[in-house]
This record gives sequence, structure tokens and C-alpha cells, in this order.
Amino acid sequence: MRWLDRIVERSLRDVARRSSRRSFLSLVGASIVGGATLPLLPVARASTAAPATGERAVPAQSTGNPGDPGDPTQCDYWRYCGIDGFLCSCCGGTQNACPPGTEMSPLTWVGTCENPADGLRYIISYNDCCGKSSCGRCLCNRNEEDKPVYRPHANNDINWCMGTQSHVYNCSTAVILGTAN
Amino acid sequence: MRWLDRIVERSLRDVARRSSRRSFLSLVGASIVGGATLPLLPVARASTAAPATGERAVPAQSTGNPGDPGDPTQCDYWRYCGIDGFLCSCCGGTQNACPPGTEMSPLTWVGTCENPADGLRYIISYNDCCGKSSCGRCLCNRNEEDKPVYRPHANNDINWCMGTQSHVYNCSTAVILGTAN
Amino acid sequence: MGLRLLFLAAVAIAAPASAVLPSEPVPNVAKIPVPWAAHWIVIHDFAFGSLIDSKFSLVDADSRTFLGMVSAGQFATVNLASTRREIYVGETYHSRGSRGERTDLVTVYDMENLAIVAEIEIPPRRANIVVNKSNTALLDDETRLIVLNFNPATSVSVIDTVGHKFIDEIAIPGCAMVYAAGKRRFFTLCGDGSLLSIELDEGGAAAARTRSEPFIDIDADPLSEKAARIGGTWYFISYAGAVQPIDVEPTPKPTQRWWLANPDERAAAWRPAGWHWTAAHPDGRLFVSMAPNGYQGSHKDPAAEVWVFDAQKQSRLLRIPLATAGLSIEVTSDSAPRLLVANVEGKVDVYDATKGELLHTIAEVGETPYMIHRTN
Amino acid sequence: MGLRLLFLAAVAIAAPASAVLPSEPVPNVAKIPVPWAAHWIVIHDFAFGSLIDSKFSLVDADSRTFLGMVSAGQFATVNLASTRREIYVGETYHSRGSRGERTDLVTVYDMENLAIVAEIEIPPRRANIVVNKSNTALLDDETRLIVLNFNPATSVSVIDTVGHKFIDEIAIPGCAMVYAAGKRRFFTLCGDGSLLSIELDEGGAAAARTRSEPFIDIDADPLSEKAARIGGTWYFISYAGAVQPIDVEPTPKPTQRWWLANPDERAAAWRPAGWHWTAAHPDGRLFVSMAPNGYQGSHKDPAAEVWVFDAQKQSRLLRIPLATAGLSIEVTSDSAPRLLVANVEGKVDVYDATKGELLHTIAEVGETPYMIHRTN
Repeated sequence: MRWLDRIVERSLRDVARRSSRRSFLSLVGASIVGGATLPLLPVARASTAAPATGERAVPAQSTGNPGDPGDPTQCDYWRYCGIDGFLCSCCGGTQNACPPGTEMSPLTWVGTCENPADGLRYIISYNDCCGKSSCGRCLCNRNEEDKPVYRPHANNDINWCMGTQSHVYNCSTAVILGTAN
Repeated sequence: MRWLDRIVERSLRDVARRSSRRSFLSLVGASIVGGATLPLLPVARASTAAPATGERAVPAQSTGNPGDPGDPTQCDYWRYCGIDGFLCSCCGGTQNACPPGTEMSPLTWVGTCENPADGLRYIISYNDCCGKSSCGRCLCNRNEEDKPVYRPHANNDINWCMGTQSHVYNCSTAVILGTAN
Repeated sequence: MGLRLLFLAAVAIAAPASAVLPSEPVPNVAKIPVPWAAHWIVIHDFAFGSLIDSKFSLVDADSRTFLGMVSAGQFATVNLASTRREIYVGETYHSRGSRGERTDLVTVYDMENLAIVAEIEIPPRRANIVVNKSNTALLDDETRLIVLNFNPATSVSVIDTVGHKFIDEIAIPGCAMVYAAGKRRFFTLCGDGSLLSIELDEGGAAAARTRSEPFIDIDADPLSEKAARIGGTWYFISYAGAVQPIDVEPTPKPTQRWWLANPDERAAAWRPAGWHWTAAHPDGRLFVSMAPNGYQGSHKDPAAEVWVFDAQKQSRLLRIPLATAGLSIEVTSDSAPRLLVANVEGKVDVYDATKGELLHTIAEVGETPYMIHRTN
Repeated sequence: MGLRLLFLAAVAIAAPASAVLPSEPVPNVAKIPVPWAAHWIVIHDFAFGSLIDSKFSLVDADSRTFLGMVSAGQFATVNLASTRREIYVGETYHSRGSRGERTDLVTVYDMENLAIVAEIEIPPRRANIVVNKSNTALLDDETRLIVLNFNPATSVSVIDTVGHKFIDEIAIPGCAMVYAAGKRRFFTLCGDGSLLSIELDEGGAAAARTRSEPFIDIDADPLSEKAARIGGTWYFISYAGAVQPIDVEPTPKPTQRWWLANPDERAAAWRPAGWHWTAAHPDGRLFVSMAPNGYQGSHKDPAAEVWVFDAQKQSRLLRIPLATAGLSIEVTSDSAPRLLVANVEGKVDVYDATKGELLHTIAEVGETPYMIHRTN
């Protein structure tokens, strides 16, 4: 499953939270996150989690293999060229494992992505993980080679939680099936 | 049902939306809502919906009765002194009517609030509206006279969607039962 | 035992004086004036952060008043009847939230109360696809609703919207998405680039199938499934910005293509962009959301402008620069139409569709309001 | 028919060379190392914007790594066993999301997989109250779980956590909230300001009830139900900042009160503040979140500081100014404890509980993460 928002979107629920009393706002005013419009790059975004320390919202990961470079919690990780959904790497799984207690869908959509380490194109299977509700972390959408739904195996709008006990979507993985000629 | 947050809180789901591609950010950068920390008063908040026009996020309402002053979409409306939840006035109902298609709970919590127009204290029944999921608009929490759950009729942490077909909470009203001596 | 009686007994209640506000009746549930006004819209909150709890909100695009909402299950759809005051919501539930038995429904709501009139159980394989208007099709006399199934074999469920019952399931192997094309006809697009047209008999079974020649080069430049219809013609837009009309009579068939952008604009890679990137007014205006600097894979990027065309003359009438980048667009069908843009901030901008001016913004309409439906 | 086989057939797959990344196994589901580490915490997302879809997330408060999650129904509760690798989630579902048949459950998860071990149906009247640790009580040998019911008559459901079955329902008229007070004993607070202690027999039925004299002046200065326990003593805090210890042996009874704040601080209206405003370390440290300038109704305002006390000596050890105002607090139980603060931005700040230093912040842990539970 992919998502249409390539960029950051605002949850309206933020706006829903209000107060009529001012007494406490003086205290917490400096730390309230606002609804103002701001330019925002992913890099800037990552640093907003804890202004005091400048740390990223989600801690970095590595595959540990120089041949598989990049950070699987980041949308620009090479395998995610056709992904759409919450990255399982941020949800208790990894780039190729579902989070504990979810079920990996046996049906998937498939893309090919180029590994910058070896310049090869790999066949990537985007297996959805199912049976718990939306993970909500690290939403990522990239549409390279994405086709309309009437070519379903090349489309990322579909909830691939099928053939699983529950059809509720939790997050998405990016599993290497092999290299593509 | 009331809520603990007297102040604005940040939905983490905002943070979940990211992008790895920068090509579009230059276009939408100026309008993306960010995760930076900002001081924010309710007044300021209301004006963030459309910076171009300065309009409030939710349009103002009036009871039309000078004896019942204030704006029922605002948390500082006098009847809401003990409310906790989404204001039905913002959800398709009014200060004393549930939104279409919901069911008003026959069981309630009750508070007394002073009407600034006549200086009288009124008995207010905070009837929850039930059967549709969270309205999500105009969250308001005020805890005047709020007592712990073991005095339930004076507590606002309880989901009062009881005695209704569905026990799912949508929003809260503030109905006048009479004046208190 | 209602605690309320107890409370009342414990608090003395004064008799209302003349200036005193009277006690108010309970229960009290609001109704919605019918028929709905021309600028009332339904905003679909996909709720991607809690997919099992989506919603549709009815909002007055003039006053920005929130009129009511309908809760729905995951990957829901909505169709609004114009000849009957009913709404049809397609939805999928599991009996225990994220687990348990799956139930698929077309739930019928009345427009005056947004209350449930009927829950029609359908085969538990309705397509669970991110908000897409072509997941369902209300046929032209509004007595049949077609619901796409995908598991991943494809079929459709045919629903009798008058009798409020499921009629039949029809296989459409290799094809997906559904488009109304008559009182008893719809078509679907197929993986080989053709379309399949299906005529229903009076009962609802498939009486005839007509398959076109392939006319879509899916590899080179596919047609987005997010189309809009004006009268007897559907307008599909390719990723590169070609318009492919499909006339529905006597049998759906593609006609001559034309380009949205002129050669200079195409050189600047102005392409359709956004999620649902088309809208159409019955007077013949076609609206397409666009962005420059397109690239392979940019087709779901937010849009910078909405371009307005005379679909018959294939000429552009207006370019509307968006105040906030857009995801999905819709236009009301009246003579003073409003252009609605679900924007990247999760709000809905309301424009004068003729002048292109931003009028105001509707906020607090869900977590991820990805789609807008006009109601008239 | 799985489409994947089809896809594979359509794309040539090269044999892996030495430097080529190997194909990876499917299905592949992660496990969680057991026993859980001392600084792993469970964060409860109340999900107020989609109440029917709440969740509990397991996060390493040192590395900030998200280890897994459990979805839950509305107004859920969680209890973690220390002697058994199980989690008990209390939850309420309707069969069709916001409507349909109500089912109440205690769902048992194992700690290694966060997978369901058992779903225990309980009477469909469990208390639907905003996140509150005293909605349930795991008794001291962890073989019985007490779940508060509220409809609005109050009772408790007794669950056998070893046999994974519902045992009995016990009425507690006029009382609410539950606190473990022994292997087979719990107490509850009553609307007249007393407490009711209930002893269970081996089967789970109520064998004895002991009612105290009223000791809470609910009108003047109620005790918050959000308490913390150190050994054999529960510490309740009044809205004005008085500490009311309750010793559980031999039968729960209130002992001498003391004040959190000195007279000067009380003059500045330093009072407890936040949602769950207490936490306790087994070494005797009591943590209370505080704010100045209190007023009638300020008791749920966010907190500005956390004050740390030696509960035995009734003396303050430390004041921790919060980097971001706090809602709920928790402390880990190890010898290098972390103080966790669910803050007003919807994040969780991790402090050194002894030094009071902010270490880092955990983000993206749900829409409204209102409560934190330690796991050891």
C-alpha cells in the first residue's frame, strides 16, 4: 500500500485541541507545537523531535552490510523506490521483516530498485504486514514505475493484506527477491 | 467525557508523514505545516486555518439570544465550564443537540456554570452523543468542580455513552436543566 | 438506574423567572435540511493513521459549517443518489477492530438524519484500495450500485439500491475499476490496455460483455483511473497529460485524444498531479490539477495549479494557481460552481470555479481528508 | 491464486553473484528478545481522534527503538506480568466499528511475539474511562486480574490470568477504581470518602468486605485516583497536594498525611498537576508532577516540574524542571532509573530519574500518548 502524500501533511486533529483557559498557556506556550505554516524539509523535520538535543525523531538504523547501504528508517533507502506505507523498520520490524505479532502478506506488489552499492537493479517485493492497525510511523511514498490499479501488480494503492487472517494493514516491508536483468 | 489536555497537543501522525524526494518540496514548502515549537494562544490558533483570509478554523456561532451569550463553538462558552470532549456545536449538532444520526446518552454528568448574562448558576447536563466515532473537532476540556471517578456524577473522564445502542463516543453537549440555588 | 435522577434530587432547581433561560429538552438530535444545497460537499477522511476508523463529513462549502458525519470502516467508498435522498457507503470491518471476522457492507444512510437505513452485506472481498472514486459506480438511473472486488482476482458486486439488497457477483478477470455508462451498463479497464463493457439484465446479471481493442499503453503512458464524466463522455488523463475521452453510447469506446498542455508547457513537464486529479462540470468544463517539472513517478505529487478546459473545444479557459498545493479536486454542479481542493495541509480550499479566486478554507475535517464528493 | 508467482515468472531473476545481495526469506516476522530490558516501556495511545482504534507501543527508552505494538479497542487498559511473559489488555469493541454488538475482552499477549495467546470475554460493561491505571488491578501474585465495570452501576470482573478465564463478577456499589493490596485482596474508593477492601476466596468470589471510615473530603479536597505504590503502601495525592498513604496490610487503611509542598510553595499554589501525576520507585522514591499557580479546576493542567520525595522520610530529594510540560509520568524500577514524561507535544521525554537531566525524546508513538507503563 502506498500513499499519495509525498510531502508532510497536517493532521487536523491538532487543530481540534484547544483551550479556553489561559492560565496554563503561559507555562507551556513555549513548547506547544503550532499550526503555523512553515517551510520544512525532511532533514529539518527529523530534528524537531527534541530541539534540546537535535536528535532525529526516529533513531537511525543500518543493515550492517556496506553492500546494502542507507538507513531503512528513511524514505530514501534504496529499496523503497516503489513503497507506499509505514516503514516496518520504524514499527518493530526491519526492511524485510514484519513487526512482532503481525502476519506477512503472501501476496505483494513488486518493483525493481537500483542498489547504489553495486549498481544492480533488484526485484523488490513490498510485503504488507497485517493484523494490527496502522503503525503510524515513517510514512513513505515513492511512485517509481507505479501504474494504475488496473495493472495491480505494479500498483501501490492496494491494501495487500490479503490471504492473511486479518486484512488490516500495519506497515510495509521491502524484501529482495533477486536481481533483475 | 472530558480530556486531560487543556492545551494544544501535537499529533504524532504529523511527524509520520515524510518524503524522500525533494523535487516537490520547493513547490509546497511554503505551505507545509511544520513540527517546530511555537508559542500559541487560542486566538492565534483560530487564525491559522487560512492565513490568506485570517478566518477562524471553525466558523463562529451564536445562540441568537443575548441572555445566552458567547460562541458555542468556543471552549470559553459559559456552559462548558465542566465539559470534556468534542463540542457538538462543531460536529453538526448544537450546544444542546446531538449531530444527525447520533444518539444522545440518557445518562450524563452534571455541573453548574455561571451565565455571565444574568449572573445565575445553571445546572448543566453534559450529554454525550453516541454511535459515530470521534468527531475530532473543537476539543474542549474544563475541569471546574471536576471530582475523581469514584464520585462519577461529578467526573468528566467517563464515557457516558451508556444506555445507548452503541457505546462509541462522538461529541458532547451542554444542556440546561435549570438554575441552581 | 439513571444517575441523572439522583443528581437532580440532590440539587434544588429554581423555577425559571422571565429572564432565566429555560430548561432544554433531552434527547435532542439535529436534523439536516433537505434537499441538500448546491455547495454542500462530502469530505472523505481516509484516516491513514487509523485505517479502520474512516469518515465522511458533510460540510457547507459556503459557510464552512460542519453539518454531520458518517463513520465508516477501512478503505471506504461513498456514492450519493440525486434521485433519492440516500447515501451508499462501502466499507469493510473486522469484528474486533484489527482482527476477527471480516464483514463487507454497503450501508445506506438517509440524507436528513445521516442515520442507517439498511446494511447490505456483500461478498467479503470488496477492493481495499486507497480512496478512489472508481472503486464503485452508481449506474445512471441510480437503481444499481457496482462495487469492485479484489482478492486479487477481480469481480464486481451488483447491489439493488432500491430494494437494498445484494443481487449478484460478476467476474471481470484481468480488469479493475468501474465506471457508470448507462442505466444498466458499466465499463472497467483491463491489464492489456483495453476496456470491458458489461450490460446487466434487469435482474442484475451480466447480459453482455464487449471488449475493446487495447488503446492504453500502460508501460509507456498509462491513463490514470481517476477520471471525470461530462454527460455521455468520460475523460481520462494520461500520466503525461493526454486526454482520452471515452463515449459511453452506444457502447463505451475511446475517441480522439488531445493534450492538456501546449508544446512549451510539455517541455517544462507540466503534467497532471495529485491524487484525484480530475473534476467536471455538467456545462462542459473539465478541471485537471497540474504540476510542472514532472518526472517518472511524479504522478502522485501534489498539484500547483488547476487548469480549466472546455472539453468540447479542447481549449483551456483558465489556470488557477493554488494557494496551497492540492491533492484532490472536485467541482460543484450548479451555475455558480465552487472548486474544492483537498490540500496538502489536510484542509479543503474553496475557490470560485469560474474566477479562480480562493474564497476560504475548511479546516478540521479529519486526519487525512483525501477526497471530496459534490452532493448535487 | 497468488499474483507473486505470476510476477516472478514475468521477470528474469539472475543467479546471485558473490557481491550480489541474496534473496530474502518470506514470510519473516520479527521477535522480541525476552526478558524485556529494564528501560523498555509501554506507551498507551488513547487515540482520542479515533477512540475505537487505540494502541500500546513497546519502546526502548534508551535507544528510542520502537519494538512493537498491540492494537486495542476503545478505552483500553494494560497490565504487564512480571512473573509470566504475558500482557493483559482490557478492551471494548463493537462488531462494526462504531456500531453493532459490543464485546469486552481481556486479551492476553505473549511478550516475545506480542501475539494473542487468549481472548477472555468478560461482561460487556467494563469501565470506559479515559486512560487510568486504576481501571484494573493485577493482584500481587499475578494470578488474578481485577477489571472495573461501570454502567453506571459499579462492579468488578475477576479474571484468572493463569487459566485465562473469567471467574466472577463482584458488585461494589457506590465505589470505583481498583488497587491491588495482596495476593487475593484489592480495595476501591467510595463516593462517601471511604475505602472498601475486598478479599477473594481461592475461587475468586468475594470472601470478605471491609469498609473504612470516610477519610476523604471529596468536596473540599479529593484524593486523585491516580496513585502509585511502593511495597505495601499506596500513595494518593489530593488536589491541594496532601499525600495520603494507605497501608495494605493487614487490611488497607489510611495513615498519616503529609504535604508535598512547604508553606511558601503552597502559598504560590504549587499543586500536583497533569494526568497520571504519580510514579514510584521500589527504593522508596515517590515522584509527583507539579505546577504552580493552581486554582479550582487546575488539577488536570500540564505539569511544569516533577518533584522527587523520599516517601518514608516525607522529604523532597529533587525538583526536576520539565523541558516540555508534562501530562503523565512513570519511573523504571531498576537501579539506574529513567523518569518518563508523556509531554504536551504528544512525545515522551526520558530523564535520568536521579539527576533529573533530560536524556532524549521519543517521538511518533501515537496520536495521543497519554500514559506510560514500565515493564519491569
